[in-house]
Amino acid sequence: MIAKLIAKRLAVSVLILLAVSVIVFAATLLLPGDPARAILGQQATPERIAALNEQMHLDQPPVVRYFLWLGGLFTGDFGLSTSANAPVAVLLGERLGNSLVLMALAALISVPVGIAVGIFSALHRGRRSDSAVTWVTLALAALPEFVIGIGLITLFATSVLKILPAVTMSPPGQPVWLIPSQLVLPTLTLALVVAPYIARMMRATMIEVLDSGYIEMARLKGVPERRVIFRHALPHAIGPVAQVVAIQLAWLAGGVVVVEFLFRFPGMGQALIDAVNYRDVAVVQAVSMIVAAVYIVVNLAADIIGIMADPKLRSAAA
Amino acid sequence: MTTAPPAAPGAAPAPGAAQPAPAGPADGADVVLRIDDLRIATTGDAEILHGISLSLRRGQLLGLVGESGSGKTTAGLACLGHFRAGLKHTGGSVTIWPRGGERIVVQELGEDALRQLRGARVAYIPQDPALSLNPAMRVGEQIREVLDVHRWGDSDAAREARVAEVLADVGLPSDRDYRRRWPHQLSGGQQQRIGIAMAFAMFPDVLILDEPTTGLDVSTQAHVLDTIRDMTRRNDVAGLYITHDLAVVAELADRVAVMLRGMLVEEGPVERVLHHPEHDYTKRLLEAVPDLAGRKAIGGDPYRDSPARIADDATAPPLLAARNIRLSYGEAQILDGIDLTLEPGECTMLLGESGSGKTTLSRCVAGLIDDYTGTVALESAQLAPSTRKRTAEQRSAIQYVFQSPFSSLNPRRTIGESLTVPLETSQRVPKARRRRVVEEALDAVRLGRSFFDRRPGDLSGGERQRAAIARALVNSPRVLVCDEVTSALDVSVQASIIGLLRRLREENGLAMLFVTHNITLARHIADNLAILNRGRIVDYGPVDDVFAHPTHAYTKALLADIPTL
Amino acid sequence: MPEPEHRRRPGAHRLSRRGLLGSGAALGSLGLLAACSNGAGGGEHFQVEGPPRKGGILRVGLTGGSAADTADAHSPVNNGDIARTVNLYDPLLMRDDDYVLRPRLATSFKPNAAATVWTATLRTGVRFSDGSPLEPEDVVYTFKRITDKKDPKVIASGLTMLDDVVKTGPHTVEFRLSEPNSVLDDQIGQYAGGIVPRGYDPKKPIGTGPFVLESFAPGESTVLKPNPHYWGKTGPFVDEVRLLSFNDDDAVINALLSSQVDAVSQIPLALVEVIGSDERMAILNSKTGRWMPFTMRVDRPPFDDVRVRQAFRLVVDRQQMIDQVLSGFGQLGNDMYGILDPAYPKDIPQRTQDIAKAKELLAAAGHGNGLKVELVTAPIQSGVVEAAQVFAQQAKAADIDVSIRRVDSTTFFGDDYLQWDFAQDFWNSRNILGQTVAGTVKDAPFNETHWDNPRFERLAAQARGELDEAKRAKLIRQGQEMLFDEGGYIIWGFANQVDAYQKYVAGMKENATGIPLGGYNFNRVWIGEVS
Amino acid sequence: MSTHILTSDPTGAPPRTSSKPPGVLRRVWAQSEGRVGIVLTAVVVVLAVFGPLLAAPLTGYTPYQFADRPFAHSGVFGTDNLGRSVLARFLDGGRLLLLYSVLATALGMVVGGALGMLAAYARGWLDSVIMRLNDIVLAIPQLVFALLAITVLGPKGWVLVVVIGLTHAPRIARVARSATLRVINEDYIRAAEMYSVPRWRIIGREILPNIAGPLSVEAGLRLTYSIGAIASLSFLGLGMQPPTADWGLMINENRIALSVQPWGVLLSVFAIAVLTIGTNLLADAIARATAQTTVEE
Repeated sequence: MIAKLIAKRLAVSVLILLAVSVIVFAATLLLPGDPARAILGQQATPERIAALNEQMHLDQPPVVRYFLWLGGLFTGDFGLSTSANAPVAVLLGERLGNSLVLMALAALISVPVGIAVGIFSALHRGRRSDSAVTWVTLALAALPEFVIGIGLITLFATSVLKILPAVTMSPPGQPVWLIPSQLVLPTLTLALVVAPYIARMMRATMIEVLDSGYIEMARLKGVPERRVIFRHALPHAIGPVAQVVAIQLAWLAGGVVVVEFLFRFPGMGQALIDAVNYRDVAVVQAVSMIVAAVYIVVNLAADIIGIMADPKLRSAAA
Repeated sequence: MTTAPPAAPGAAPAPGAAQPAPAGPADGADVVLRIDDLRIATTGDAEILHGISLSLRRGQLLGLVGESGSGKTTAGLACLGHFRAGLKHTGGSVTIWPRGGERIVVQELGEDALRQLRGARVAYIPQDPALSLNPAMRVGEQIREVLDVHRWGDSDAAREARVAEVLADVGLPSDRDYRRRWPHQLSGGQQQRIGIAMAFAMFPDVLILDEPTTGLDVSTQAHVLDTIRDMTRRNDVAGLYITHDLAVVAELADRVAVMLRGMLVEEGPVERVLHHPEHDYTKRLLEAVPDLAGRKAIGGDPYRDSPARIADDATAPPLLAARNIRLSYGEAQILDGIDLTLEPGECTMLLGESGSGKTTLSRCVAGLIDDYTGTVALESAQLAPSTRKRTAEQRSAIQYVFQSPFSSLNPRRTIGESLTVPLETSQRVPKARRRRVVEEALDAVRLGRSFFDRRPGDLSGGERQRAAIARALVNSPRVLVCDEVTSALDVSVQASIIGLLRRLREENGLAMLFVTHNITLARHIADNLAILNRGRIVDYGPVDDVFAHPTHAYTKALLADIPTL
Repeated sequence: MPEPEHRRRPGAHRLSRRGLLGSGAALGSLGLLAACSNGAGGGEHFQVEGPPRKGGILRVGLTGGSAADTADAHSPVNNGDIARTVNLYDPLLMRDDDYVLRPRLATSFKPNAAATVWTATLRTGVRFSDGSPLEPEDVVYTFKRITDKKDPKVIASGLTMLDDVVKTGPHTVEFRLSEPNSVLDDQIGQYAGGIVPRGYDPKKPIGTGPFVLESFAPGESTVLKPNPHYWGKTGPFVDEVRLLSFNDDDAVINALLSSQVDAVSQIPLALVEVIGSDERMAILNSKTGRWMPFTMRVDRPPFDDVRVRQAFRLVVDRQQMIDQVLSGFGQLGNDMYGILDPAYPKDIPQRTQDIAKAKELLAAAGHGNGLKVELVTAPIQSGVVEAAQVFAQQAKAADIDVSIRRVDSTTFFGDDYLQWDFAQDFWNSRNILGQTVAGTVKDAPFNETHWDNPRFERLAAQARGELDEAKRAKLIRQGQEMLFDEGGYIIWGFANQVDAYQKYVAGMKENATGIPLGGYNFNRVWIGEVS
Repeated sequence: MSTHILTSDPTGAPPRTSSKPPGVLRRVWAQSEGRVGIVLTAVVVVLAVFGPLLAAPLTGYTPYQFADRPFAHSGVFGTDNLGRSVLARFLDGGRLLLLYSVLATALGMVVGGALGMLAAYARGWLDSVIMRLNDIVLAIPQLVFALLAITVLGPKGWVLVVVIGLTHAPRIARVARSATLRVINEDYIRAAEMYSVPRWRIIGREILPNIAGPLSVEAGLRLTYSIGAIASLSFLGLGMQPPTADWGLMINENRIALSVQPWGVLLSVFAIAVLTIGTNLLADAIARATAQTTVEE
């Protein structure tokens, strides 16, 4: 049954991704500008446009083009970037790596911190430390990422302390992480955006769990408080927290755009903005699909974790 | 006993000990726990326990009875030194004399000592086992945990053996497979027995049982009660049995204490209190408890049979007739060929446990569920399954009253607005007169017109249920379907609602389908009794006939298991 | 797919002349500025006088690079492409720091009397970087490649009258024209007109420039090494030049301030003073002929009425434009282009703001109750969108309601490019006739104002056929006067090129061509020693 | 983020009169979060609404006039990238942001709320269709959607409102749906069904008032995000367009000189921060105030 459940979720995910691919493809069709003309520039003679259109299957009806494109996706062929004159995969490869490093670092910091702060807050419910956490997380959760980023830049790079670089310098050809100091502020910005949500969700979940009958029962059995929290309460928070972590990770995939723009970070987000500006349709499509895929995969992972964490579903499999 | 009881810090002269002890082991060597003038208040300083004093004796069960909000659970939890969020201890003490140990004053214990007390010396059996067992832990482990945290025995094997033993004691399989089950894989009765096993695992001195059988079916309840009685005797513990059900107390307890709004109004041996109550409240309470024999006159006048019994004129179609009603969801056959008739002015009790299909059936009749097969006919007219497809007249003729008065009225709208809704859709009365009709209905349910502009939040449960009944009355129905209308209410409120329904029947000649799980109400309201079991009617006939000659094993067991005063 | 070098981002070809100034990206933030200006090294002094010192590596930070970067001699698009072209190749002629055409691979370039045939005499003893000698056939090949009908290169638009290029002797080449052109020297004296050997392969570029291509990673870095066969007398002095491509101004300035690079091209004008106040840094401020005009289509209402055009020109406070948009780094414009051209009529009185007159003209044109126009702008060059805003504000005084429509660069250079009624553009230093051919004759490839005036046309043709400089200047002046009176351009100023470099870098000179860092002439640059 | 994160723990029994709507405001004000939230929001709203009137009198310059060279330090907060008074532009820069955010939120609430309630009420295939569509829209990254829409349609006010509103709609629909599901099994809904009350009236009269709590929390949250999203788009250069004075755009225009002339950025950052914190605190306070008022147990 558990396998069936997961299989079903997987199937739904694939369907959603397919639907997203249709929408993304259709949306990019609407972008003003003619790809062949864009590629050829002034050399756009009718014959050359026709030839290129044929090569790029632009003479085919959109439906056929969609399936050709979709087929390409499955084989890892994201098409050709019109502005970079290279396969999208080559163009995005390094940038995707940079973005992933940034996101992974942010997740690595925000998830444990968020969970720890949430638990701490729930355990100190109603006390001053809890209300302090509540205020701080509420405030941070409200702030747009660029506001947090500029705040950090002002604090650590330009005005108060001048200890960290405000922008990514990325000497050409070098991976960004070779200068770790330039990762600090972008990572911190993302972490500060994400962690409050995780903390708040963790707190809310823990409080709900701590209010439940079985926690009261465990305490009335004389179970030590540590064990109450870690053995009785925490397992029940896994599912909901996995959900919110998934949402936040998915957000990272999209939210990284603004942060990359702010810190001039050579990642996928920058590539997306450039691609939209240059009408580089293949890149826009690829980035959209990557972000959507990340969203779907992390949500799927959260669902699976939720299913695995639920003994009712888990035992039903046995 | 292998564990020493926790060293009581209160052994040294302490505030609790300094007071003149009103009673102690000296008075009766068998007193195990004594509550002295216990006071508990909310953190907002509203006192909710006004000085309770009680003693528990070894091998005896004390029934602590009271209606909801009387503070009985709060008092019970105080025996474990536990106060729920928003409550605090403001005075008095709980003292425990464990076997072979020093006296313990619960209020003087530190966090650690308290923890060692709980589950070991004082055990707690909660009301709802489904909520109190950790759904993410195997049941064996949950019992084992008690032994683990209190360091029982000297080896894992010994503890495992004890788990098996105590499981066997409560009548559950003790094999490894069973211990490895998850709570959701157990029935409600089994879950509660796990709770009992957990409580007895450490051979406690005191047992606090907080409505442990509420929510269980009559027969399951009987089994669990047997187990509790047996275990209490066998282990020679002192028990505090918290309940609202006087009949259970009569069956189980040695002594009974009655609570009212945070005060103890009466305490004494069961026999004396239940049969010769001294306090007015106890008397009223006892009067409100329905009895199977129907000798009492709960909610006012004794029940008189309605003029119309099961029709002997077979030619005239019955007022309401359900024929061969079947309904299944997937594999589950919820209703399996139900035939039921109702004559004008007649009341039929549809009795069944949770899951028997009784609510489903009553909703089929009311048109709230429309995917059944079979027919529902009002007089000669066959009714459309869905209420929306029925005519306004048909809709008006059958009115349905919901179980929970807390849910059946829109909290955002005034009583008057909610009660006008049926009139709006039936168009029976012109707009200008609607308020008057609603006010009359409010009068009829003895609420009064002043309730027209109030909201459900301002009303008590009983008042809300009256308002809900009034809503059913505004269209002058011919059949009233009452779905467990009293089960969410305290026994005294239940009595008044029963009284009201009875009067309404007499005044308006209403026919009634009274759906309930409580067989003791039968003789107080119904002419006929239909016993529903797993989607089938297993016994059907005049109440007296069914009581006197139950045909189905289920009915027989039901009648045998029902606790009585 | 077509061969890779043909694929370009939208409008690539048109962008080429814009490439000088790097990408059209908006200005970035100056994050590290304050942080690094306090850094170490500020107090050191360097020996940058006296004879050039050999050795060292010059690291140059550039913006605007992309995966489409090229080392093709004839297709430079962006800043980095130009730096590569200038240092790998030589044209026949090239403008020097003072914007004077100087011989490079041609020792002379002379027209016949009718200006229909130009003869180039090639420098002797010049070798390509592969050691082969420069021969007339290479020049013929080069211009065939440039003017290839199927794939015309950047400067081809100025060479439409070029019929044939033929070898006429061991060191001479004739350029035969279909119509007179007295300024062909200006057309071929461009960095994008570098001479390449026969069989040139842009993937393995061979040229006569001071440097050879050691390695090239598009969008990332370029390494140049001295050309062992270099014919020139100056340099190169450094052992290596590295062109490093940064994402944006921010990153490149931070790289400069943290000494990751030695020189950067084009710094935001608003920050010149701040960067200049860092004692480690030197500023290279070059007056150029670069202009960012407003373009009014003279064939479309309301600008088809000359009075409206005149009114619009009169509402502009040119000094304020230069102050607000260029932070003061610029020269006043007088609605005529080609300020560096010797023939530029400097004596025509400077037009100044005159709101009353503007209102009068508008009223006369039937817009007495004010006028509402849409100005299309795009971040095609830093300062363009800003200029639009300043203009909109200034025009308010004359009851002209300018609504600014900002589009992105791609849209701007898209199908509607050159068709906008009222828009902006930018051009680099050009001589007047060259600019005229490019933008203000009927069939000019970039006739954005749709200027179509028979008399002007005649004047331009005459000037192109006139070899006498004085006479030509007179014709040019007449044409310029027409533009001054009736033209569709509002030319409010000429922007300076401002670069920055570390003070230990020697040999940087102000250069009027608008090509950054002293025209990218890295052969004369050397690294000074700590003194 | 869904509501329940911000919903505070339901401790303590609700007061008996809690069903009366006016109580909500009072209970919001009774919390320190609510008070601070109301005050912060009010301060910025007042600034945004009346600031434009004050700009010229206070600074001597309109938001579009040139006061000095770019990034000069003259005046209280110096000049911006074009030499205009930062203070004047700051005072003028909040109105559109606020207006568009409110409109976008309203649009999202109407569309999302209607879809969510409809899905929960209709159940069955309509529910499945609506929620699957929801999932699909949710999987399309918000910013990508905004980028594409703005590129296709241009950075006009209504485009911003529609794009932000529509990207909020699926999230609001989820909240509305789950809130509706929580009340849909209440017997008063069944009672209305039984009395054959028209379905639209059941949604409007029985369901809507009873999910007003979660919906108003969601509205507060979405307003917070709308402000952030529109400011972010302006910050990216895709939202408000020059020469408009707008906080997000000011950050975009002036951040180049953050270390030299920080006010052009910091004033706007500060105002946006105060506003979003204010609305978020308010949303949280509403959550606490309405957490217990749905249906009493």
